[in-house]
Amino acid sequence: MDDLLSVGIVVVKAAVVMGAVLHLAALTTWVERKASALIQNRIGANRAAIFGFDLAGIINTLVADPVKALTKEDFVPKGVSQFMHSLAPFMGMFPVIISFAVIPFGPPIVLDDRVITLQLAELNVGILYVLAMGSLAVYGTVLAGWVSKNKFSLMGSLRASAQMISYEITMGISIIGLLALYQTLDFASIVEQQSGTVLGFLPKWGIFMSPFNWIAFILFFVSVMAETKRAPFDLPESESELVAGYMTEYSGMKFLLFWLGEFAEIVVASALVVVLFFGGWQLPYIDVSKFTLGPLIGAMVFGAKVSAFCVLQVIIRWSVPRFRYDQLLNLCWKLMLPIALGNLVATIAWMIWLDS
Amino acid sequence: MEVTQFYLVLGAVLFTLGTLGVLIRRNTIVIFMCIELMLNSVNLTMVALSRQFGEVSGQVFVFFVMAVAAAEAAVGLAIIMTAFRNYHSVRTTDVHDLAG
Amino acid sequence: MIVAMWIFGVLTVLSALGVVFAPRPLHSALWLVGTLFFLAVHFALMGADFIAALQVVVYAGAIMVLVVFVIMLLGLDEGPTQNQSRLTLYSGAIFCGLFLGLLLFAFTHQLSFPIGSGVSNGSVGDPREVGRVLVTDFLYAFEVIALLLFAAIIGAVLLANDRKRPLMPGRGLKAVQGSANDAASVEA
Amino acid sequence: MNILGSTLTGQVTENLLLVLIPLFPLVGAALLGVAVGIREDRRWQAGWAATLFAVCSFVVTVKLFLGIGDAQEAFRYTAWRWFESGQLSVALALRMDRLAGVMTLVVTGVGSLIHLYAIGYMHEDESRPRFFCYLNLFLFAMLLLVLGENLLVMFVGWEGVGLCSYLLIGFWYREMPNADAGQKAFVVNRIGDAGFLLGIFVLFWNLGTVSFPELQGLVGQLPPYLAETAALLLFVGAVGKSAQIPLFVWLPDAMAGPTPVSALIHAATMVTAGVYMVTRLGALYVLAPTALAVIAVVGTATALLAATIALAQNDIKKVLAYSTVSQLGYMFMALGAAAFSNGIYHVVTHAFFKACLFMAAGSVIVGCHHEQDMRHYGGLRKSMPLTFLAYLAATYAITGLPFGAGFFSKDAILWAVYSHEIVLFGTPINRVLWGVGLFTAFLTAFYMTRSLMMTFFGEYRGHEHPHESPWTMTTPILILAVPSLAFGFLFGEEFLHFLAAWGREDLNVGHAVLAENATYHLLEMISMGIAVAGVALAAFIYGLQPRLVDSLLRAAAVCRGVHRALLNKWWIDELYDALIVAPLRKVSAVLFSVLDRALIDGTVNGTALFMAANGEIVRRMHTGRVSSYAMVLFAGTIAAIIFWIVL
Repeated sequence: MDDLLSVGIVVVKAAVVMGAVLHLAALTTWVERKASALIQNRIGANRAAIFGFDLAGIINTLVADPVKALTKEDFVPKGVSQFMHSLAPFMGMFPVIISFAVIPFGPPIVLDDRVITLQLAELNVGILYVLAMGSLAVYGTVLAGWVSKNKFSLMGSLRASAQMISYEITMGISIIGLLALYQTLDFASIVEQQSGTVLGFLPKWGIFMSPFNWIAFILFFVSVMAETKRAPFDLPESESELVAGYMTEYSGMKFLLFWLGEFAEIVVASALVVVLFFGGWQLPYIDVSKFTLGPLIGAMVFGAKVSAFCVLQVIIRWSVPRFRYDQLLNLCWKLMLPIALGNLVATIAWMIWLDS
Repeated sequence: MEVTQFYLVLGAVLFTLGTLGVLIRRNTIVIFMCIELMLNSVNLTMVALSRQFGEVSGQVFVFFVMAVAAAEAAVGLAIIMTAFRNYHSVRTTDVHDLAG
Repeated sequence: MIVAMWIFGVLTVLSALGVVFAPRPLHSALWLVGTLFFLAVHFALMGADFIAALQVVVYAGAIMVLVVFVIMLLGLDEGPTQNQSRLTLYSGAIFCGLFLGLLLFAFTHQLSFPIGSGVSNGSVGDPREVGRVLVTDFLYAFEVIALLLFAAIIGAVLLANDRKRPLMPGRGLKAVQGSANDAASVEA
Repeated sequence: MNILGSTLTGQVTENLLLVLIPLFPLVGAALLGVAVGIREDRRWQAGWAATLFAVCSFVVTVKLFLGIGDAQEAFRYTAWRWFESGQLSVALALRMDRLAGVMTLVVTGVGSLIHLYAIGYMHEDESRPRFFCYLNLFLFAMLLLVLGENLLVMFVGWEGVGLCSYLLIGFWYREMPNADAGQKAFVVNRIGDAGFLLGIFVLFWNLGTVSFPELQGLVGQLPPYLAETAALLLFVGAVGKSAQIPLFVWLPDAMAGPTPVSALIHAATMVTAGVYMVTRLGALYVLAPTALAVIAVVGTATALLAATIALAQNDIKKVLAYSTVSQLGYMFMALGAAAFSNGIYHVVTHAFFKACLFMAAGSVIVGCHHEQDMRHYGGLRKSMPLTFLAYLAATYAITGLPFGAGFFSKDAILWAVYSHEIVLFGTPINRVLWGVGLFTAFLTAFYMTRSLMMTFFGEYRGHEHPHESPWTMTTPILILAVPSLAFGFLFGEEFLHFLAAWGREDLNVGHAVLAENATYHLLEMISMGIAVAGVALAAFIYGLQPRLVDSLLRAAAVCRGVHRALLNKWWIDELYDALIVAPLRKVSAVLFSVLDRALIDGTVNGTALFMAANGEIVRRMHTGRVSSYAMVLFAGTIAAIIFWIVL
C-alpha cells in the first residue's frame, strides 16, 4: 500500500513536470511569435480563431499549428531507413525532457510523516546528469543531418556537433567555481543554500554569492543559449545558408518534435539558470518553505522566474544577428573558455581568501 | 548470481566482443570503437570490484581510463584523418605500407 | 535491482553485438552510444553515480560525438564494409571463444575473493569522496593525466591540421562544400 | 724559496667579478658565432664587438689586479661543482693570485690591442665574424687556462686554446697548406697533451686532488721518483704547447694563420702556457731537480737550434716564429734554473716585444701587398715610419741592448742559469748552458738586426708601392713599443718583487745588490757586449756590405752547406717524416687492408648479410595489416594466460 502510494506520488510528480514543461514550451512558441511581431512592429499570429476568439494568437500557435503539422504528409527521403529517420527527432527531444527529472521546482511538501520533495529524482550528481543529457541531445541533430541524405542537412549537423561540443566545455567550466561554492552537485541542496541574504540586502542567490559569479552567469547563459541552437547561435539551421539545416528533410509531426524540443531546451536552460544563479523557488527575504502553502508559492515563484528567462531568451533571439561560424567558435575557444578558466581561478582564490 | 560476479561476466563478454570486433573488422573507425568497448568493459569490472571492496580507488581508475580514452580518441581520430588523407581510405587492408 | 541488472545486461550485450556486427560504421557508432549509455545505467545501479554521469558526459557526449563527426566528415559510411578474409574470421572467432571461455572459467571458479563478502558503503559512489581521493591519493596521476590531455590536444591539432593536403575530394564534407559552391554559382 | 715552506692557507676572497673576466669573451664568441652569417655591410661591427668584449675583460682584470693582496692571497670564484667521481671532486672554480693576475693582465691587455689591430688587418676579409668569434673564444680559453683553480679546469683551457689555435691557423682553410698547418699543430699538440694528462693522473693518483692550492701543500709528500715522473710528464705537455724540442715543428708552420693570430696565440699568450703551467706547479718542480735539469737542457737546446734556423730564413714571419721558439727556450732555461719568476718576467717582456714585432711585420706585409719575403722589402722606413719606429723599438728590446725590456729579462735568466747548480748525470752543466745561452743571445741580436736591416733599410726591392697601415693597426703597435722599451727599466724590480713567491731568494734582491757581485757585473758586461757585437755585425753585413753573404756562400762549400742546412731547418721536418710519419703510414696501410677491410668489415658485412638473409625469410610474416598483428598479439595473450593457469 505504502509502496503503491510512493509510486503514485512519483507518477503524479512526473505528470506535473511533463505537463508543465511541455506547456511552458508551447507557450514559449506563442511568446516567440508575438514577441517577434512586437519587435518587428507587426501584429503576428492572429488568423486562427475559435468562435471569434483568437486569444491574442494562442489559438493560432497552440491549436492550429499542431493540427496543421499533424495532418501534413510525413515525408521520408528515398533510400533512408524509416526507423532512423523517426529516431532522430525522438533522440533530440528525449534527453531534454528527462533533464527535468533532477530540477527541484518547489520546497518539499510535508504531510504528517511523509516528505514529498518537489523533484522527480534526488540524484546527488544532478548537475552532471543535466550536463550528460545535454551532451546526448546532440545525437538527435547529428542523426537528423545524417539520415536526411542531404548536403545542407549534413552541413547543419556537422556545425551543430562542433558547436555543441565546444559550448558544453565552456558551460561545464563556467559553473565549476559556483559548484565549489555550493560544495555539492545536488540541485535540491543548491536551492536550499540560496535562502537568506548576503551583505544584508542582496538575496543570497548564486549570482551574488561571490564577486565573480556574474561572470559565470553570463558565460553559462551564453553557453546554454548556444546549446539551444537558436539565434544568434543558429548556424546549424540558418535558413539563409542551409535551407533549414538538419531539419530540411523533416516535415509534419517530426518537424514539430524538433521545434518543440528546441523550446523545451529553452525551458531547461531557463530552469538551470534559475536554479543555479537565481535562487530556484526561493523568494528573496521570505522563506517560503515555512508557510503552509509554501510548496505552491515556491512552485509559482519558480515558474515565474523560468518564464521570465524564457522571454528573455526569446527577446535576445530576435534582437541579435547571427554569428559567422568562425566567430562562433572563436568566441567559445578564444574568449569564453579563457574567461571561464580565469573566473574559476578567481573564485577559488576568493574562497581561499574568505577561509583565511 | 551475485552482482559482482554478474558484472565480471558481463565485462568478460563485452571485452571479448570488443576483441572480436578488432580482429574481424576492417574499418579503422569501427576497430577504434571496439577498442573503446574493451576499455569500457574494463571500467565496468573496476566499478564492480570497487563496489565489492567498498574501495573508491576503483572509480578513480575509471576516471583515469576515461581521461586516457579521451586523449586516445583525439589522437586516434586525428591519425585516422591523416591516414585518410594519405590513402583515401580507412580500411586496414588498404593501409599496409609496412608489408614486408 | 537484480531485475534491472538483468534487463540492462541483456540490452548491453545486444547493443555491443550491434557495435561489432553492424554493417555500417555509423550504425556501429550509434550502437556503441547505446552500449555506453546502458553501461552508465549499470554504473548508476552499482551506486557509482559520479562515474555514471561522467560516462555519459565523456564517452557518449564527447568521444562518440567526435567519432560520429569524423565518420560524417570523411564520408566513411558509404556502404557495408566487407569483413576480413575467412581465415581471419574463423581464427578470430576461435581465439575469442577460447578467451571468453578462459575468462568465464576464471570468474566463476577461480575467484580468490569470497563472493558477496564485500561491504559496499554508501559513500563509495559519492562524487565528493571520489574527488577527495582523486586530488589527494592520486594527485600526481591526476596532474600527469592533465599533461597527457594537453599533449593529446597538441598532437591531435598537429596531426589533423594539414592545410596543404585537403581531404579526398568528392567525399564527405569537401564534397558538400564543393556542391554548395556549385549551387551558389548556379544561382548567381 | 718561499713556495717550499709555505703551507698556503692564505686568505681567499670570493669574488664574483672574477667570473666576468672569462665570461666577456665567451659571450662575445657566442654572439659572434650566432652572427657568422651577418650581412656583408654589417660585418665591420664584428671586430669592434670582439674588441669591446676583450677590453671589458681587461678593465675588470685591472680592477681586480689593483686589489690583489699578499702572495698567498687570491680571488676565488666557484661556479659550481663540476663533477664528482669517487674521491675526485672537481669544482669549476677560478682563482686569481699574483701569478695568475700578471698572466691575465698580459692576456687581456695584449689581447685587446691585438683585437684592435685585427680590425685593421682583417678589414677586407669576408668571414670576419668567424675570425673574431674564434679570437674571442681563444681569449676565453686562455683565461680559463690561466685562472683555472685546478688542473682540470686548466686542462679545459689548455685544450680550448689548442682548438682555437687549430681553427685560426687554418682560418683560410680553402688553401691546403693552411689546413695542413692547422692539423699539424693540433696533432703535435696532442702528443704533448697526452703527457700532460698522464701527469695529471699521476698527481691525482698519489695525492687525491687536482686543485692547485691543495697540490701545493701536498706535493711534499710525494716520493722523489714520483715527483720526477709527474714533473717530466707535465713538462711533455709544456713541450708540446710551448714548442720546445722535439715538438717545436708546428709553430713555424702555424704562421700560415693571419698575422694577428700569430701575434696573439703563437707569440704572446698560448705558447707561454707551458711556462705558466710549470711556474704554477713550481712547488712540484723544485722537488724534481732532474726534471728541472732536463727542462733547462731542452730549453737551451731549443733556443740555440731555433736561433740558428732563424739566421737563414727569408720569410719575415718565419724569422719571428723561430725567434719565438728561441725565446721560449730562454724561458725554459729560467724555469730549469728554478727561477720561475724570471721565466714569467721574460714571458711578459716577450709578450710585449714579440707581439709588437709580429704586428709590425703584419703591418709591413699588408703595406707590401701580402709579400712576406724579406728579399723583396727594403727601405721601408721612409714609407712606413710608424711601423718602422715600433719595429725598431721591439728589435732593440729583443736584442738585449742596454735598458730595453729584453736586456733585463734575458740577463736575469742568464745570471739565474749561471748561478744555479744544474746537474744532469752527475755533471754540473750550468756553465755550459750559460755559454750556449750567451751564444744564442748573440745569434738573436744578429738575426733580428738582419731582419730589421733587410726590411727597413737599403733600397726597396719589391714591385708594388708600399704604404703605411691604418690607425687601428699602428696604434696597438706603438702602444706595445713603449713597454717593449721601458718595461724592464721602469718596473723590472717591482715585477720580480711582486712575484717573489715564485722566485729564487738569491735573485730576489735589487739590481744594486746584485751589481755588487763582481761576477754578475762581469757577466752583464759580457752579454751587453755580445748583443752589441751581434747588432753591429748584422748591421755591417746587411747594411753596408749586402753582397758579403752571397760572396761568402759562393766562396766556401762549408758556408754553402751550413746555409742550406739552416735554410732547410736542419731537415728536422724531413727527419720526422722519415722516422715517424712514413713508418706510421706503412703500418696503417697494412692494418687497414688486413684488420679493417678483411676482419672488421668482413665481420660487420657478414653480420649484415646474415641478418638480411634471415629478414628475407621472416619478412613474410609482416603482412602490413593491423588485423594480423592484432591476431598474433591476441593469440600470444591467450597462450600466456593458459600458461599461467596451467602452471
